[in-house]
Amino acid sequence: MLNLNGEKKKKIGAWLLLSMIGMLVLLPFTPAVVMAAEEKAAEAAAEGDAEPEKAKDVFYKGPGEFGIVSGPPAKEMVYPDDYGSYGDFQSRTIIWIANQQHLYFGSFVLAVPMFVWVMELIGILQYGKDRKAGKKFDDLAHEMMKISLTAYSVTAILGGILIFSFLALYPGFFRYLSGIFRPVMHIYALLFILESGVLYVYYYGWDAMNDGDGDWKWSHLALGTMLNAVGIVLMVMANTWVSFMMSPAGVDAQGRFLGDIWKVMHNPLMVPIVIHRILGNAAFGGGVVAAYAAFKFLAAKNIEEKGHYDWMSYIAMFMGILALIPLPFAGYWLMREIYAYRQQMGITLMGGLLAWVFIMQATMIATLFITVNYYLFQAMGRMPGSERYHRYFKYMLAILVVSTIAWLTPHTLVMTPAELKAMGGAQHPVVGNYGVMSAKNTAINTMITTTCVCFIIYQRCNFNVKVPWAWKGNLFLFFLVFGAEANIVFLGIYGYFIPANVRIGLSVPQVASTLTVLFIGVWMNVKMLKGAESVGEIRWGRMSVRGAYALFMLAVAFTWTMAVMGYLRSSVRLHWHVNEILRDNSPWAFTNPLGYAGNINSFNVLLFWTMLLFVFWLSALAGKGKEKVAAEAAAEAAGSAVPAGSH
Amino acid sequence: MAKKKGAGIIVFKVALWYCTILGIFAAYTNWLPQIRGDAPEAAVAIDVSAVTPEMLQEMGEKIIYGSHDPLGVLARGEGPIGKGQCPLCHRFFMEQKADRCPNMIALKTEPQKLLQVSEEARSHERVKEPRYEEAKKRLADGEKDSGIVPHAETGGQYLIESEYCPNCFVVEGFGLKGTNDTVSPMPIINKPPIQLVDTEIVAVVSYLQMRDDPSKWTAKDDWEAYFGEELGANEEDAAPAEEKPAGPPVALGSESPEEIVTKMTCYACHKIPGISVAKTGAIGPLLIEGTNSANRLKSPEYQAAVKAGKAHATTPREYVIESIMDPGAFIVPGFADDMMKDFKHKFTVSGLDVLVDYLLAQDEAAALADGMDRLPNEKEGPIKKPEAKVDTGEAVAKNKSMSDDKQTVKVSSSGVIESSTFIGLN
Amino acid sequence: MSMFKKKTLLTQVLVLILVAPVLAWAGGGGGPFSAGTFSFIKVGLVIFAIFSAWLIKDKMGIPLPKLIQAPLLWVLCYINFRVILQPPIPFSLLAMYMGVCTVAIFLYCSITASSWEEFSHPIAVMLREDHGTAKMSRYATFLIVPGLIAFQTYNQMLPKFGEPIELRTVHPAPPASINVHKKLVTLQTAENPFRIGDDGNYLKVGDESQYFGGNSWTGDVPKFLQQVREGGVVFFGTAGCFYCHGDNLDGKGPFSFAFNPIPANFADPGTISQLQETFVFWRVAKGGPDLSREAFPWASAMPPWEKHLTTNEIWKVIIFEYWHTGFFPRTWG
Amino acid sequence: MSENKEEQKVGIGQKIVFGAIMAAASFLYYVVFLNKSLMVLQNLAYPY
Repeated sequence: MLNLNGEKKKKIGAWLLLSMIGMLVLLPFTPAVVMAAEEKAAEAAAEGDAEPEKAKDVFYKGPGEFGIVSGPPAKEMVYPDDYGSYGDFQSRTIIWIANQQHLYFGSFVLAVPMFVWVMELIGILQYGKDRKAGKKFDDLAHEMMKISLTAYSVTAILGGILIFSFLALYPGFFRYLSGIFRPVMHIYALLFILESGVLYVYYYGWDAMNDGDGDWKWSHLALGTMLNAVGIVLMVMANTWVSFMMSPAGVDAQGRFLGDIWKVMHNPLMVPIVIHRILGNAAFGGGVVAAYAAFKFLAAKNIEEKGHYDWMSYIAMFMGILALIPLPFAGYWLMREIYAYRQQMGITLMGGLLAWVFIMQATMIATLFITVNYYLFQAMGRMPGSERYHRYFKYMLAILVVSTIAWLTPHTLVMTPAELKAMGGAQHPVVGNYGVMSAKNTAINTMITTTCVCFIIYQRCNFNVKVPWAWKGNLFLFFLVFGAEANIVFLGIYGYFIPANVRIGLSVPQVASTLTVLFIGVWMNVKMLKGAESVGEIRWGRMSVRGAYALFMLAVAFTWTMAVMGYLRSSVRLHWHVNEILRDNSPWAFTNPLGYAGNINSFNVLLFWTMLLFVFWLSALAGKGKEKVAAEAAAEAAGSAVPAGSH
Repeated sequence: MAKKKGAGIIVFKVALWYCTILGIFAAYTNWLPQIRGDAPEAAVAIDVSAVTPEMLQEMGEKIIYGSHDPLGVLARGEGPIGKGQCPLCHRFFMEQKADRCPNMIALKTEPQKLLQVSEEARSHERVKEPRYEEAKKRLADGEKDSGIVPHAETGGQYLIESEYCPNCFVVEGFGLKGTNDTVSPMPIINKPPIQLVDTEIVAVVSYLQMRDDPSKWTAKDDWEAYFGEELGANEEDAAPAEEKPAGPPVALGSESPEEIVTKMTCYACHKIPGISVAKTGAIGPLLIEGTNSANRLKSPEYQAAVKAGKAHATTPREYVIESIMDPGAFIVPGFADDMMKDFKHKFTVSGLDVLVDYLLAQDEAAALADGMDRLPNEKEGPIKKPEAKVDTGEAVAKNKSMSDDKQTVKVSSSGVIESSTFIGLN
Repeated sequence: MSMFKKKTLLTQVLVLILVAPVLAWAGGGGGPFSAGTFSFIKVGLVIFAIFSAWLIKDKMGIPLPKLIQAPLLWVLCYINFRVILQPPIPFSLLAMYMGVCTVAIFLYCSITASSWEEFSHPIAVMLREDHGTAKMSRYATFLIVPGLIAFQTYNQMLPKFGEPIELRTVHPAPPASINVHKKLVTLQTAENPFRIGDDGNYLKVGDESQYFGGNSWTGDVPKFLQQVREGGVVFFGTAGCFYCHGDNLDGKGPFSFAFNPIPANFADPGTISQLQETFVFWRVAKGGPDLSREAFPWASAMPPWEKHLTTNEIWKVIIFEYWHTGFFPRTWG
Repeated sequence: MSENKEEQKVGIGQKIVFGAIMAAASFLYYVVFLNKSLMVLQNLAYPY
């Protein structure tokens, strides 16, 4: 293929290619620049003729924030003229399913390149030290990319289906929204083409550009960077539509576009939603890849293959969890921004109509954490030396279960009159204590702390600590964890004795205690493991079947949580298409009850995984011939030492 | 375990596992309490001339709480939150937990002390606060979101203003953090998301005013004084007027006093100068309120009723309104508490205005011109002196037949009814 | 080995002692030491269970396989939530807790390879092996399990006459005013005419605490206690409230068990202490028949006492009830 | 958590002293530093 000999030539070629692609990236923006100039000219011309009508922005409220009206007002939607339907079926449910599927695949295709990028980078860095390990990471990245490639076309197809269902079912709404976003629509389309181009070059150039840790490999990584950059820009643009629907800006109270598309895109909730979604995508992608690897692990014919997929599933799971941990904080931030934008909206979420959804969310998060711990317990089964810690597992499990029970106890109990009579009142004197926020914060922080401890044990379980101050370190860790937990419980109990406004503030030191354990604890542990003596290598491929099933559980929980939170985010608009601008006048303007949402979510998740199975099957077909090679490589890799940096 | 198994059986197993998990999740969501959030009905403009203050109050209650039994809703552990969403932030009952905005509690706990003052009472104080003057100065160019310049003069106008322009005056300590109480957390009520129409806002204010004392109602006048236009005038996209509901007749503002008197059958008991059908009524006092109302207000009997907390009127106009809306508040000496109590359901705001204006315009001269005179049992005595004495016991006719629609009023030479049959009451 | 085991036990007991106050607090719903001995009995039971498990398993050498541990644990959890946790929790909550416990016990049994082996091996043997015991237990299982399912199905199909789940309003909104003995009582503003202090003036709510615990039966007692005494006469004599509401005003009178809902327990901080005196007055005077719509379908068997008592007697008995239970009426101040 | 054989050399007294120091340090860190400062940052009273 590329037969460029000589270091210099290689370098020049690599940089040339890179700069060319860099130019390509800028290409989609040229029409925008041209158009902006045109618009300015048109404005100037208009000014000459007559005073253009000015109107006030709904969100940007500085003294000079008047925009020139440059779009029609939001038409009042009329049923059935502006809506379509297929018989008695809820149109919005069709849109819901189409959206959710597109989003799942979209998230997956955007998340996988992020992983692949990290994996490839680790591979290149490792290559210099340990060729085998480097190749192992590189192969992993390559395999992940292969899955993503098939999923990419499915995403495009689903996007098409989504647009067609919008046109068929919500033509009025779609016309309005596309009218607002007209200035950037073509950029979006062009970026999509660019994304495809970069993706194909990136994937098909993988082997050709693979020279270990040479310049071609770095160029390839740069392509990966670009792929991610384009992907994120694409996601941000798609997100602006959604956040505009929640918190419109850049239009006036009648919904007329005020000429500044940046204000429309940079609406109040755009940044927190984007951050939340990037993290969510990463966690979700980790979950999906872990499930894929777990499936391959189960289906593997020999121990080498098993070892490879065991290792892959661990890495993917770990990356997913890494993204999951900051996710609640991004969620807090989003929630705060929502409160700042419209208090109304925040209250609807937390205390009003949608409050029960948060009970469901609590269930999902409890499931996630218990599953992660259980997986780690199972994963330790393949690590020699972990037997020392087996007897602690049951206590950790007990703590998790007690926390779960406290967290799941609802404040409002469902009961029959006879039960009410037996209980002597609407609140139970004992269990009632667990229905309040104080107990719930304590429970979740305890769960995260326990997970941290579990991970610390996982890190060290096949090593004997050799540093001379090991006993001090151990005592330090003990007091760190014990102190944090004591503090969390103390703050939880203390919360019962103080007024509500102070109690809300207690959650901050509680979370801070948890984070202390997470960061200082893991850091201390890593320090202590320096120069530690290994008890035995990790026996990849020897993980129990239950661990694989735990990974499936994790993946389903991720997908389901995404679905339920999507329902929440979308429902908070209540009866508005575009919040406070475009009212939903269709017969489906109501907010569906949680049970209905649960059914649709389960259906969506099932549909997604069925389609994903098809995707996996396709990629397996494509790779049939190469499988042998891959298996050999995996065999090689499984036999080799796995660097400590991998976990 | 799964060493020698084909991919097919593994796919099947994994699929089974997926379905189990998803089934459990879905079942759990279905098991949790189900709440369906219905879209609020689009605002329907109401023909103000066809609404009574009572109806406005009820409408206001419904807008605020979404129910006519907010305490019941509260006791069920739910939030009584209507379209206006007020109770999310304002506290209307002690049982409620809302402290984001000033509370609206109108309860007196101890007779000696007024611990909780109603919003109605407080509103009058607010416009007098020096901070209100400051706000006026600060916002002389109009508040930036609503464009309104604060200019409320009465408590009622203040209440109206705060709905259209929450930033015009922020109660001390309730502003957004860091704005030094110049920015209110409250949304502008006539704009999305709440988007009440003018009449609905008047209804909410009506509810606040009438909550502890129905005679404090001034909402409509306040609105009209504040905006300097007629309520409902600019709601051109008002829904077509609802079909006239079947039920008791309602006095409308478009009708003449004569028509109202006929419709409400006032003439069965009262004589009213200038009304052709009302020349014979002899159960209630002669309605020359231009003369009577002022006298009655001053009378010791009325003052006693005020002290007893039954009557509340301070002006002749209020007195007349009170006498129609709440006939039991004060009984003219010499008469029995016989007047029907349901007029408050039968008058529209403007219909009442028409009748009250007319009654206040009548005085002794008008009565004389029409050849009418007071009944013998009226304390003031006849306008024309001297007059025949009449047995008061007979004057108070008790004979009320509930079934007959016709009235056969026979009048004796001395003006005493011998038998009278009232229009059927429903 | 035994040294090691002892150490384990010692740690367990130590941890329990440390955790005991927290557990007691969580279990008793009050301060750690004021919650009474009940919580300590519970903690003691837990210690005893662990101790006896250790005794049986490690000291006496009787193996306790996971297959037996699992149902045992499940039953213990069930006993804990169904019997030990008092008052009984509603079924919905019990189902949730037991669901979590079931999952947790399964996770516990499968937490390590060895424990999973220990748990699943007997089952596998039973399903696979072809010798006597395995066969017998297999047949037994295949008889018992479908039998249980059939029984459960039968139970579900049986027509039930249980009460429907209703979120009943225990304290419905009172009317604005009521008419008692031809006198209008405005519930918002009315006050108890017998709430009179030593100086003959109205006694502010809260100030009556000075009379709490006083003996109202001696000759020379303050005015307030005299009213209490007369209220007591109404409670135990004239009206006989105690038949239902109990000698200790705890809703456990001799007739109480005949009623659904049970008579109000005045000693519970959730009843009269949450209500205005006038609310109580309304309930006493008008009884169940005057309850508003939302209080149904769970009406009250309380008779309208205005037909048997004078207004004054009603006010006095209310004074007595608050005095006896030591609660203050709710005020809006 | 102590599985290291070398640890046996460390005397129990030494351990107790270090443990006490660590306990005090963790108390100071969590209660005095973390709780107090974070509550103060939020303008909330935190009475002990």
